[in-house]
Amino acid sequence: MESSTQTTIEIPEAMESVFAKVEQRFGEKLLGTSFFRGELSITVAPADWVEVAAYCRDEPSLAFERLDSLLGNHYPARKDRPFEVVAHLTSVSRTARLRLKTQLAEGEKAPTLTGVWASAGWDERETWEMYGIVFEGHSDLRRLLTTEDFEGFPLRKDFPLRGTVGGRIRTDLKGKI
Amino acid sequence: MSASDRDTAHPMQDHVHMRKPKPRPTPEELRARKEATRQRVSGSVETITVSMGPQHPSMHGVFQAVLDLDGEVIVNTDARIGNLHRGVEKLAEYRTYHQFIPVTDRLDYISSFAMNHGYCEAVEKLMGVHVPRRARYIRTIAHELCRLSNHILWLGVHIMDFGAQTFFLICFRDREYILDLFEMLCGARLTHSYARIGGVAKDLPEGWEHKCREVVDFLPKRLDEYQRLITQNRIFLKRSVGIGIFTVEDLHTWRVTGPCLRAAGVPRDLRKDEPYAAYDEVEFEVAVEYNSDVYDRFLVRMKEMYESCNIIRQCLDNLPDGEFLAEDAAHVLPLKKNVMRDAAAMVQDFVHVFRGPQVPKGEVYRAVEAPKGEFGVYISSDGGPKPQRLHLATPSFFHGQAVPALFEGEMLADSVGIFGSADIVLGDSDR
Amino acid sequence: MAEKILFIIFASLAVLGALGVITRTNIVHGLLLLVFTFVNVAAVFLLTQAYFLAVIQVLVYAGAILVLFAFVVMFLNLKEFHQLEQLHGTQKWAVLVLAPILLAEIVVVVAGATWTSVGAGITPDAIAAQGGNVRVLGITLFNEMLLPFEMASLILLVGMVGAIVLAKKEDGASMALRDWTGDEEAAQAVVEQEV
Amino acid sequence: MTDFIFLLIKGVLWVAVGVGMVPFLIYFERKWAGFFQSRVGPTYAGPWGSLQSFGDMAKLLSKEDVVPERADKAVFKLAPYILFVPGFLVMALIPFGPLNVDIFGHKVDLVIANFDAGAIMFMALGSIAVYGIVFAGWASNNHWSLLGGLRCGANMVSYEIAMGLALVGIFLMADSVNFSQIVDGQAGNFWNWYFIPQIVAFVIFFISSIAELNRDPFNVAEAEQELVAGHMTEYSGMRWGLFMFGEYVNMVVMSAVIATLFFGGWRAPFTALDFIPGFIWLIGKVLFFIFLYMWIRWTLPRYRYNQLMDIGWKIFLPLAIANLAVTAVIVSVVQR
Repeated sequence: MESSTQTTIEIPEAMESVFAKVEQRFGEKLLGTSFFRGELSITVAPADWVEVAAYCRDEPSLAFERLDSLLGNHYPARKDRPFEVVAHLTSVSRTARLRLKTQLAEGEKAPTLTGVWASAGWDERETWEMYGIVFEGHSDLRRLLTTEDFEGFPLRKDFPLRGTVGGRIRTDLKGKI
Repeated sequence: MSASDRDTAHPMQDHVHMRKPKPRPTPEELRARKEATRQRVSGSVETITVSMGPQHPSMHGVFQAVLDLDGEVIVNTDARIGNLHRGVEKLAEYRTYHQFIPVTDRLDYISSFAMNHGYCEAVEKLMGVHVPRRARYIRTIAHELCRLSNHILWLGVHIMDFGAQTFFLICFRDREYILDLFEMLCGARLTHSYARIGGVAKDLPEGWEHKCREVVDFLPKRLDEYQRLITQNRIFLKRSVGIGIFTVEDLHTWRVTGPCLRAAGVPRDLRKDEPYAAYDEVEFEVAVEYNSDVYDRFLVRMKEMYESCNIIRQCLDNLPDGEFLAEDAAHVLPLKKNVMRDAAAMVQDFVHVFRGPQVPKGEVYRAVEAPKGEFGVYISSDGGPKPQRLHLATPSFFHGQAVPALFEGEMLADSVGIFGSADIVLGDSDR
Repeated sequence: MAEKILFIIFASLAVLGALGVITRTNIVHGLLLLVFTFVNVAAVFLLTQAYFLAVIQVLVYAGAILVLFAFVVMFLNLKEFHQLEQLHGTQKWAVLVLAPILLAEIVVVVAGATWTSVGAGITPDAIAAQGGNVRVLGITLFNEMLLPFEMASLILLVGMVGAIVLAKKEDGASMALRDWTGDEEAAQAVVEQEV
Repeated sequence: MTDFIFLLIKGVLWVAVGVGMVPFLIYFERKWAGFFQSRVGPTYAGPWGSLQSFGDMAKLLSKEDVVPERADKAVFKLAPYILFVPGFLVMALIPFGPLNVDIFGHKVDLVIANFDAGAIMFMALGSIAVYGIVFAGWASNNHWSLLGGLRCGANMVSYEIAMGLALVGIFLMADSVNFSQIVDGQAGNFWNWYFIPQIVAFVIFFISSIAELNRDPFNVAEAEQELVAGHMTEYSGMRWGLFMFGEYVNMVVMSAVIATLFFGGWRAPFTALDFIPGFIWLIGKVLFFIFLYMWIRWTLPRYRYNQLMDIGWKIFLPLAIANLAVTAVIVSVVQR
């Protein structure tokens, strides 16, 4: 799970060129790299988030035209930076995939990817409503899946499965309505 | 299979190239035209706002599109989903990997097996389970049947979006054959839960292969019948050619996948590009069209149906013997019939039910070519029996996001057809 | 006798409807009453044996022109309409002068008219003898009244061209949004197929 | 006095037949729809489900009549009647037999109103019926309904012109605008009927009549895929039923008009078959056209609104004018 702690990684040949390219461009800015089941993950700082993504899209030899999915994650055990935003890039022309990650502290804002891929719009809205991660520069950060008056961030680990507000069976009102 | 290998040319050939539709505007022209409309109406015209959905006869499920209309032309759209949200991703974090399979049925309930399959592929990738060859073939057959049933249903509903009501019921009639096959296969018609981690739930029942072969031999004839009704229908051509054009760049940036992407001339098909199940062992052609309008999306899906029949036929021909479930005690649920007899199987069952499978730490992302588009599953595991985080990148979610962008500058009557051509199911979209 | 009673009924209904048109504040009600008025006027035409004219009255005025009125009215924002009413308040005083003059004109014209068509020898039998209502009207219109008729149509044409020119002023933006090449051809082909 | 009694009998008879047909037309429409869609249609009420429409009627009558809070109530309630009253009036103009028939020693015209300008009257009443839909759409205070009403209004105005011009060819050939005389002009065997020389006019008229009736593939006003139910969205119970009723009454009337104008009205296809009463021939022809309407409805997808207008203005109108010009030349050469 904690990708940056892995010190030695083996990168297969197919991914090597991608990794080399990104490393050559950003070098120190890559906070961590991991490789698991043929998938390459690169962790970057929130400040470099948009720059790296835009580079991956625009560099012809990388050509990650598409953002396959963008999601949030919550690691309550990690006190300093409990939140994570994960983006999966896909290159249709080269049939390759890449995972970009960034880690955020509580209340820290992430820059939006909507300027790079339009499809990040709903994904970021969902991530915001589920984790409370605010995406700076997102033009339309409304609730997407939950009701407009919903309170809380349901996908955080401290949010109970049964919910906190609406949707529960109100046993306390039994016989009154 | 190359064209020469076949007895006849592609069954679509005669129909499609008989009368090629008139030249249509290029996407650039179209975009310029849309921009002109937008500038014309911006500010100067009083618009009326209508709410298309969530209770609207042509909105698929409870999708809501709030449209601003200038006369009959849509100038602004706000898409709203979430009326069917069930918190599937939260549920996943409280269920073992096995227990989550039935929940995936409820994502895209039109093609449940594709959802089961995509999830199981992701979990198998995470666990490193090797799926037996027979199971992979069975999965391929079921997946293609699923694609057939999805496309046939889509076809009926889509043509009904243009006002032809009879076609809807004709399609439902033929979908029954496939649902019957699924009922024989796993006892359920809609929510199959047929895939298992490491294989499938049951072996093919007695006589199923024969029945399946009958259906896939018979369906192309029905598809020909559809073609005679629809493909050259003047009204359908007028309603669909040149409508809802999306450029390849737009499709990528909105993450539109599946038939909609292939209709724009991108031969992207995960069955070819990242083969799973037995797709690398069968030969088929990726259906591609080039104009990226409503009509071409229809053509792509029609071609795909012929190809699906073709794939199923090949799989039935080459169906290998052997196990239909991997023998992998750490990750795979044992067969129920063994649990009562075999001590090892009983222990295995006990462990899996009460604790869950053994999973390595790590994260995987696996996508399969579901009938509606690419269905991606992201699993992050902390080594426990339940996922630490499971994310579903479902095609309808992104299509629902992208399609309102297509609406702008189109006419109200066309919006229905464009929306239908994206093939959206709200269970898939809201999760 | 029966004819006179019917005339009084229809004429008074038409007048009442016309009064309703100008007194209703709801413009759609006014429109409906205008249709009602036109239908009653058509009925009065019927009583004078002018069947064709009656039908045309309904077809053209009540059927075609007022539907266009209905279009405009439905798109009209009634709030703005009230504001316009305030704006044009000064016209009230012009009405005080113009209305009596108009009334006087009508009285003069009406005083000179023959009141009953039957009295002038125009009976159903007489019309039938000349080949029916349509023929009589056609002969009158296209023989005796040809010049005024053509003049009227010319004036209408000028009005139409003027309206188009005025509407076209807003540069080329009023072009149809969807003008696919070959659209007409395809539609033509439909007709050819049908024929 | 006897004239009046006969008028009453004719009126009651014709209206009873016309209206009495409607429940069965709805039943047949559903049966046909079932046939086209590989299913059986209604089966439970009565023998073969034939009483289904009466069951529906009972249901509609017992339903709550909802008038939207912010609707224009007077217009909202009036609108359904505006739609279907003109339909009834047109029925009075359709001849169902020859004039001056001897019945029990009385000379009787087998038409309720032998109106001089009957065919034009039909057009005029058709244009009045539009108000039913337009005002229903407006009064509902619902954007979908408003759009439906507007579409319907524009549609009717454009197709009435093509329809009217298509009719003029018939008028020239019959040298009359009277329905009875038009039927007389088609005396003889079926090759004397006007649909052969006026085939262009017939096609224009028939297709326009589908638009006029608001049926698929031209039902852009109702268009349930786009506009929910167009002008009928806010209507419920029997008021909604009146709209449906009006639609079918208008369908009967329109079929009767087509039969009268192009297919010899009450005349038999062969003079040898004249012993069968004209009334039966007329009903048979009406049923045939109603079947055509149903067939088309359950087969074709729907045109888009502006394509519909395109066809009306750009194809049918020039075609109708050309047909009129050609007919005028031929008629003047042949007859004089």
